[in-house]
Amino acid sequence: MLELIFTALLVASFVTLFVKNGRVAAVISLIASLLPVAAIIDWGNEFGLKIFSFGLEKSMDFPIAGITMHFSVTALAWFFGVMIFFLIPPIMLFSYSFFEKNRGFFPFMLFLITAVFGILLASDFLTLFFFWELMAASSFILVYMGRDRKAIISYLSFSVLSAVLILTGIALIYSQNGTLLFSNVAFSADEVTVSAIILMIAGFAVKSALMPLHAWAPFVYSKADEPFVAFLSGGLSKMGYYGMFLMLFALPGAKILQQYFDSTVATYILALIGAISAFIGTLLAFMEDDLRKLLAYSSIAQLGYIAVGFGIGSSLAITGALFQAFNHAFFKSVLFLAAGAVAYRTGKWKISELGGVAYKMPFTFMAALFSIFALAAIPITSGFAAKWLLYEAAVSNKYIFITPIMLIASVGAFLYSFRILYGVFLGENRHDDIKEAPLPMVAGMFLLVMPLIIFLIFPGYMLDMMHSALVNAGIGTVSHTNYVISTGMASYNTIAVVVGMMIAMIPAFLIYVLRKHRNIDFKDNFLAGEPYEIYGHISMHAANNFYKPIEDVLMPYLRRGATSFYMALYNAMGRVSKTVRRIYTGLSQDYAIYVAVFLLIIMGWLIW
Amino acid sequence: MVDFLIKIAVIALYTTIAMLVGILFMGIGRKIVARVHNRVGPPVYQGFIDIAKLLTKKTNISHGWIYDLALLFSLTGIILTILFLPIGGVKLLGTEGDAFLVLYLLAIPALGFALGAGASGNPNAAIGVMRALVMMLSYELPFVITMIALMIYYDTSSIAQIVELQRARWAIMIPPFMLAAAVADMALQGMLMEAPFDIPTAPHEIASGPMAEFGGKHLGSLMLYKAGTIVAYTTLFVDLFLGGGVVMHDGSILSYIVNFAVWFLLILLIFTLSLLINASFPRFRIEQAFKFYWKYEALLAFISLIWVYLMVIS
Amino acid sequence: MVMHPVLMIAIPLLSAFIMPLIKKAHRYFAFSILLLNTALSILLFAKVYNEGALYETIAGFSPPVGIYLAVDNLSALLAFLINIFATINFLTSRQDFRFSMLYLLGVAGATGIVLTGDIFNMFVFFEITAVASYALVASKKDRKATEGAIKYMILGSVGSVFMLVGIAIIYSQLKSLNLYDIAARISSMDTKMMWLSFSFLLTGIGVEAELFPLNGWVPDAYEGAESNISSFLSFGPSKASIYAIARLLIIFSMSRTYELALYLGIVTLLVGELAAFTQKNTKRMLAYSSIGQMGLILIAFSLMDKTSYAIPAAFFIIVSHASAKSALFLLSDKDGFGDMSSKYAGLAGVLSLIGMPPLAGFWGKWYLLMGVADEKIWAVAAIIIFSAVIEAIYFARYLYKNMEGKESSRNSIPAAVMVSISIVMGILPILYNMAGGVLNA
Amino acid sequence: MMWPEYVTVAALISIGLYGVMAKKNLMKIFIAISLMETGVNLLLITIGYIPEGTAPIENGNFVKYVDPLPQALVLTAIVIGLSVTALALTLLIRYHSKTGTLEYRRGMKW
Amino acid sequence: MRKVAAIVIASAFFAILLISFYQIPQSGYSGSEYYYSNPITGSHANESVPSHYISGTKNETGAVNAVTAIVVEYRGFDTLGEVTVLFTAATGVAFLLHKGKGGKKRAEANLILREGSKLVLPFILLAGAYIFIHGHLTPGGGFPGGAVIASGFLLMMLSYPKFFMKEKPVSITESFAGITFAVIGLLGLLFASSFLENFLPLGNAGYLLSAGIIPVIYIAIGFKVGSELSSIADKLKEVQK
Repeated sequence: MLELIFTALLVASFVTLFVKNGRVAAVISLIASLLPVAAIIDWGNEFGLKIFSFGLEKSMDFPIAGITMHFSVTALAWFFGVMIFFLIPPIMLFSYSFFEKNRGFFPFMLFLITAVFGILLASDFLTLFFFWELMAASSFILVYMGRDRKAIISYLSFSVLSAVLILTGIALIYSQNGTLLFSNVAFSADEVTVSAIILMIAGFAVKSALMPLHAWAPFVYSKADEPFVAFLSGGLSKMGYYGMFLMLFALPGAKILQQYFDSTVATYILALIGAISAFIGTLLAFMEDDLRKLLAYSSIAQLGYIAVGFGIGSSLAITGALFQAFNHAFFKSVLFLAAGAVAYRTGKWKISELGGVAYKMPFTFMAALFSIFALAAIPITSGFAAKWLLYEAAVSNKYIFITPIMLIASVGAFLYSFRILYGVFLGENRHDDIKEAPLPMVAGMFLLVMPLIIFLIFPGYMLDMMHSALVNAGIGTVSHTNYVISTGMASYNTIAVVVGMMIAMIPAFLIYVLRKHRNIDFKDNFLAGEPYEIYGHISMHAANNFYKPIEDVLMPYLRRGATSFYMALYNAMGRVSKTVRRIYTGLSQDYAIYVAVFLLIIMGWLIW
Repeated sequence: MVDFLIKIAVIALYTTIAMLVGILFMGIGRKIVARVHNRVGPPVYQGFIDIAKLLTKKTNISHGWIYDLALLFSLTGIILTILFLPIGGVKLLGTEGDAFLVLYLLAIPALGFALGAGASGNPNAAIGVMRALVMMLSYELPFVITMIALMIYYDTSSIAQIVELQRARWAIMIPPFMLAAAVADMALQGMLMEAPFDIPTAPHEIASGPMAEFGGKHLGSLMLYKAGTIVAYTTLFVDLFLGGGVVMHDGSILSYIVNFAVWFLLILLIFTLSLLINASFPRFRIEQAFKFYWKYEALLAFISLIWVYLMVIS
Repeated sequence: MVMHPVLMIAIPLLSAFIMPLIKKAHRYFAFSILLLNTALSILLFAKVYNEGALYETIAGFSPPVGIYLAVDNLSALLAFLINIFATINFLTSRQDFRFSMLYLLGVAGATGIVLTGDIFNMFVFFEITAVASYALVASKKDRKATEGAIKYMILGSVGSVFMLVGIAIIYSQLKSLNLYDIAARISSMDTKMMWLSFSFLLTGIGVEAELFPLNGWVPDAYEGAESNISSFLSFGPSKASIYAIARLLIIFSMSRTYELALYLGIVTLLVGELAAFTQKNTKRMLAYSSIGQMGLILIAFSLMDKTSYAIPAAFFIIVSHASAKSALFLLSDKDGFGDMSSKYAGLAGVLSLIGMPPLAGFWGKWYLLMGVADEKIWAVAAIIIFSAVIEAIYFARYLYKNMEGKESSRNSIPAAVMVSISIVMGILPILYNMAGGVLNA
Repeated sequence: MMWPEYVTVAALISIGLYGVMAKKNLMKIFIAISLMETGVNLLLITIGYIPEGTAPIENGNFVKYVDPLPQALVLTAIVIGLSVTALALTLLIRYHSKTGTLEYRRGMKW
Repeated sequence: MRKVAAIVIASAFFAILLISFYQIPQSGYSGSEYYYSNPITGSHANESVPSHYISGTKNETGAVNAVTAIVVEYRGFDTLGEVTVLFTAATGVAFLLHKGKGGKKRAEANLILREGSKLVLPFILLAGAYIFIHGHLTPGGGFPGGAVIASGFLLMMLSYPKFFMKEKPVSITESFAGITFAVIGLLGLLFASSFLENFLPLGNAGYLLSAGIIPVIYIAIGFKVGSELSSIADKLKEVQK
């Protein structure tokens, strides 16, 4: 039954490979992408999402001759599956009208889904790594279609880096334990295991764009097709954290690290890295003019919080981290899709060139607005609950460096949120000729907004969903009801907030309705009734270099970043390679000399 | 059910009082500044007059529903914030949320305000909003650090809890928190947009920035929002450092009145302080303000934080 | 059934002799012969896999006296690989009948190197392959091709002389030329002479096997030759000779030889990858990268005595390199992937070389790092990681450069087929078991 | 130990090697290579030789034969060397017709 | 600079080679340390390989010339390869050189040379034929014989500038010779047990019609070498301008 899902996905991907028409391919892949969703829903009966069941088996051993691949679904995998697979059908719906022609997005997307499904189900390292590489390969091909030099080079090299790091880690673990099954692997606090854990976490961190290893993200996010980028940022980046969770808590690597260094220094460093990437990512985000790059940096920032949660490692923190991961999966996908929809209509990416789109594309704007609220963690959006948990955890552990950084980073989130809202959607109306995005796109975006609304008032449901995962990993859960989360330090009651908001809204509402008003075009008002044509040449839109002053202050410090470091490394390697190639002088005499000298040398080395 | 209604009533009462106090403070503020400038200045009740006039204006113009969001969000947000702050030791919803919640609630009106300003399509408004947000980024850092210092010291993040724990002595009595309070006060200066930090609404540069396009009921609600912010921020400061002005702990009617009076005096004190600074300083440029907060303020705040941390762990 | 490995050598030679008589249909004739050879190699492998290592005496004299062929799993597999790739590659030949003759002879020689069990016989087959390759490289009839061929020829001749010296020294000590006889009695040899002969032989074979200081000819010959000839070089002679080096290592199975091979492999890997890193000319870049891959294979072989992962690792790297790199060479006659099949070939080839599943390169990487971790040689692991990243970077650049293709390469279909072989090998890790207990001297 | 032969062998090989390493003219380089090959052939013969041995051809009365195997090998080696030389000459003719010289020009590099 | 380095390296080489050759023993080949072991059975023989050749040639192959026996029988596979190398080289030469127009005018050789060469050509060919036919009895064999034949044709080329080998007969000859060799090998596989194995009666050693397939193969080799060498010479002659 499980094989059937895999085969169905693969078959679908091969079918779509030969379908030229994008619509047909979209329909096929939409149907195919519902299969894993069905599987997730079915497994939900065990892990806390009871909808219906058709009795899908939980585990499978798939022997390819010589090697057996072990699959079994765990609570953790299930939770990440909910997070990831529910993204895909809306994205497919979106791409139904995004791609007129099938340029290869659909087949490799389905391939990618297969790979992710395999990763989540894998219960031994070989299977995990096999599907991990499959994921890397197919996502690389999707990036390759973006046809951008930097994106291609950086993505491939970083994928390979992560792959090799992970593989080395796996090999070390294997050499220690002699088994690859998660269930049989038993860590011991020796330097081999510890280095294995660190290597693998570094490898996973690449995929989840943690700060020193994030350099590929801006290029890739800004050049590939939006639906894919939405999935890349929303879904694939979580796979890295799945791996980290696996290493740190499911196979208790965190304990091992703690024993080995007999302090929490290693995990503390992870948390610090997460906080720093949240901070720097935010700063870079609100100085960015390319909408997609902005979203890319904001992804880096938002993903940083998850790392902080894992680094802190208390039940609060991990709950918050998983919650944050879930939210990010959805709102960031919506934002990327909205960007795609805007570009689909206007064909522009630069924020300074856009403006006033909201008047023409109100539904897109609403979807974007809501997910921006979630992104900026405005209270009663589910985004706030996640961040709140993280702050509570950080403060209760007295992390005096990390907490302020996190908080200020999330304040910075307001800045780029407003940048998006004003620069793209509000302000001067520059696009009179466009109309609302096609229905499938809007539908896709609103489907993705739904979960955010659901967990807005009842964060407790979310905590229930991750309950068994946390318990299996031996981490306590946070005490909560459906709408009250209470920690040792304080409690957060969504109902109270909602009721309070109702009350607080009364006067504003009264003022709003009691006094009539009429709508006029802003030009009349601002220009005091003068004809607009006179001022037609001046821009009413102040979106260009929006944060110039603060940019002038900060840029000198941010210029020497990781990316420039990698560029320097790249150039240095280039020089080295040029010098190395000098060996091949093109003179056979020199080559003969090499031969003779080599012979003499190895003779000497062997004999004496 | 009944006590629920009672609670609703108390909430309504306190918010109304708070808003009135805020409007009053606006007048007081203008009076004090005028006196310092050796002018006569408007009467103390000027604020009431302005708001009443604006709200009763016949001609209200709007730029569409996003523009109206400013009205709704700002007023709603600020009232909601006040609900979560203990006023004179009375916790309306104070136990249901904590300092982080308050921080984020304070962002709601700002964001709604910004939305409206953006929708108004006035470049000055956009610039003003930009400055406001940058100011926010600037002053939040030191303020947050001091708040974390308090949280670590009292090992709670709930403001109500912090107020409770200051029964014995106010936080400001404790050496590190003197420093912290000083820092927080400067942050407060920024929050209240008083000089030298009145950059976002710099009337002579950018035509009072975000509010450039507003008029009628929108502007009125924004003034209400301004009044609310004065109360909210000063109250936050008082709750954090001055024990919320709680002096009597027996649940008698008298204690409520006394505490309320003390609270009123304290926030008046804080507000006056910031007004005096405002009246006697020129305006910073935005990047100067940013540097000021992120260099010196943040440094001092951090010193106090480490100090507290050492106190706690020892 | 009677399966004689010698047929795989004799039939191509015979058909090469016949070729001048049937100039008309030479291409079909040669192609059918190659197909027949492939079929034979499959049968041979089946036989060996079922019945264990196979020894065939020639001229009916017991081995040390006469020559004999010794076929084990790995050599059968390699023979299969060489022949099938030769078959596919031959589809792209467009020259006259002499080209087909030389091609057949070259393939026969490479097969002979893999199959034979006699060191002098191996030398002779080396010469057949080498001479055929010189002629083939020069077949492009322009200055670059000639120059590359001449360099190849000079180094190759020097190498063969050294190899002969090594053989002579061994013979002077043991009075025997049979590989396994030598391996059995190597201990009775004076150690100094043993090292001397080893170093001479290593140098001689190393020239063909593209080891680092000996591979000066590689970039020029690969650049000068026709694209299908570069492809032939990269799956034929080089693979056969790296296998010969592996046999050499087993014969002189001393820890120092393995150590030396490890160092050689590392140096070759680093030099190759670094040299490829900034190379603009596609064919040169591919040539340098093949040097790197040979180093990787040698590293794998040099772990033979320590871990059982070494041989599968080497085998899968050989498969991936032979298929993917040859395909890329085939595509390199035009820059740019024009049509679908060349796109597929290029992408899949690069992914295989980088080691992505479900391609053969993945298993190579997997087993190699497993073996390295077994031995806990961190330096090697670090170097492999480093080189993998370098490789990824320049292959990404290669892909980007070839993204926009106006006209499509003539060889795209054969290239696609070659890469598909890598995929097939990749999704059959059963070959791990096959290549498992291989190469027992 | 037969000094003259071995010294000759060593000399031939080293001189040939010197030629390959030092000479500019391709013709000379290939001459040097065939020098080396000659040296190796001599080496093989010398290895096979034993003092006062005769050619290994059976004729009734038994005498001490030299080792026949190296001679067979030398036969092969000679032919191989010959064929390589022939091909080399061909390439040189081609090179000369392309560049008009046999002096080694540095063409492809790096 | 290069020369100095080359001299240094070469002399170092010289030294190394001398040192290594110093170790080579000259105690003949029949010492017990040379006793070989059969890799297939693993059994240890009590003779060395060369002494086996010396003692076994006559009754195993029926030839008296041990070298010939080794070249054609014991290590016949090498010889096949060797012939193939030569064939490859000839093919390569023909493949790489376009057929030129007879080269530049050269002076006619003088009368004596022309007539003389015409006169001695048959005898040269005869001598070559003799050499490779008696390969299993006397020193010599296919390769020397072929070389002699080729030298005859070379003589003709020298004396007659116009003289050139017809391509077709030459290539047919060498093909047939090669085919003969390979086919005999395969016949051995067919009639006897293994490739190149003798399947003809040995006859009694010392006579012309003896030693099974050796003379046949040697004749084939002789034709092959002769035709190939002369064709190579022919090609090289025609191209030069």
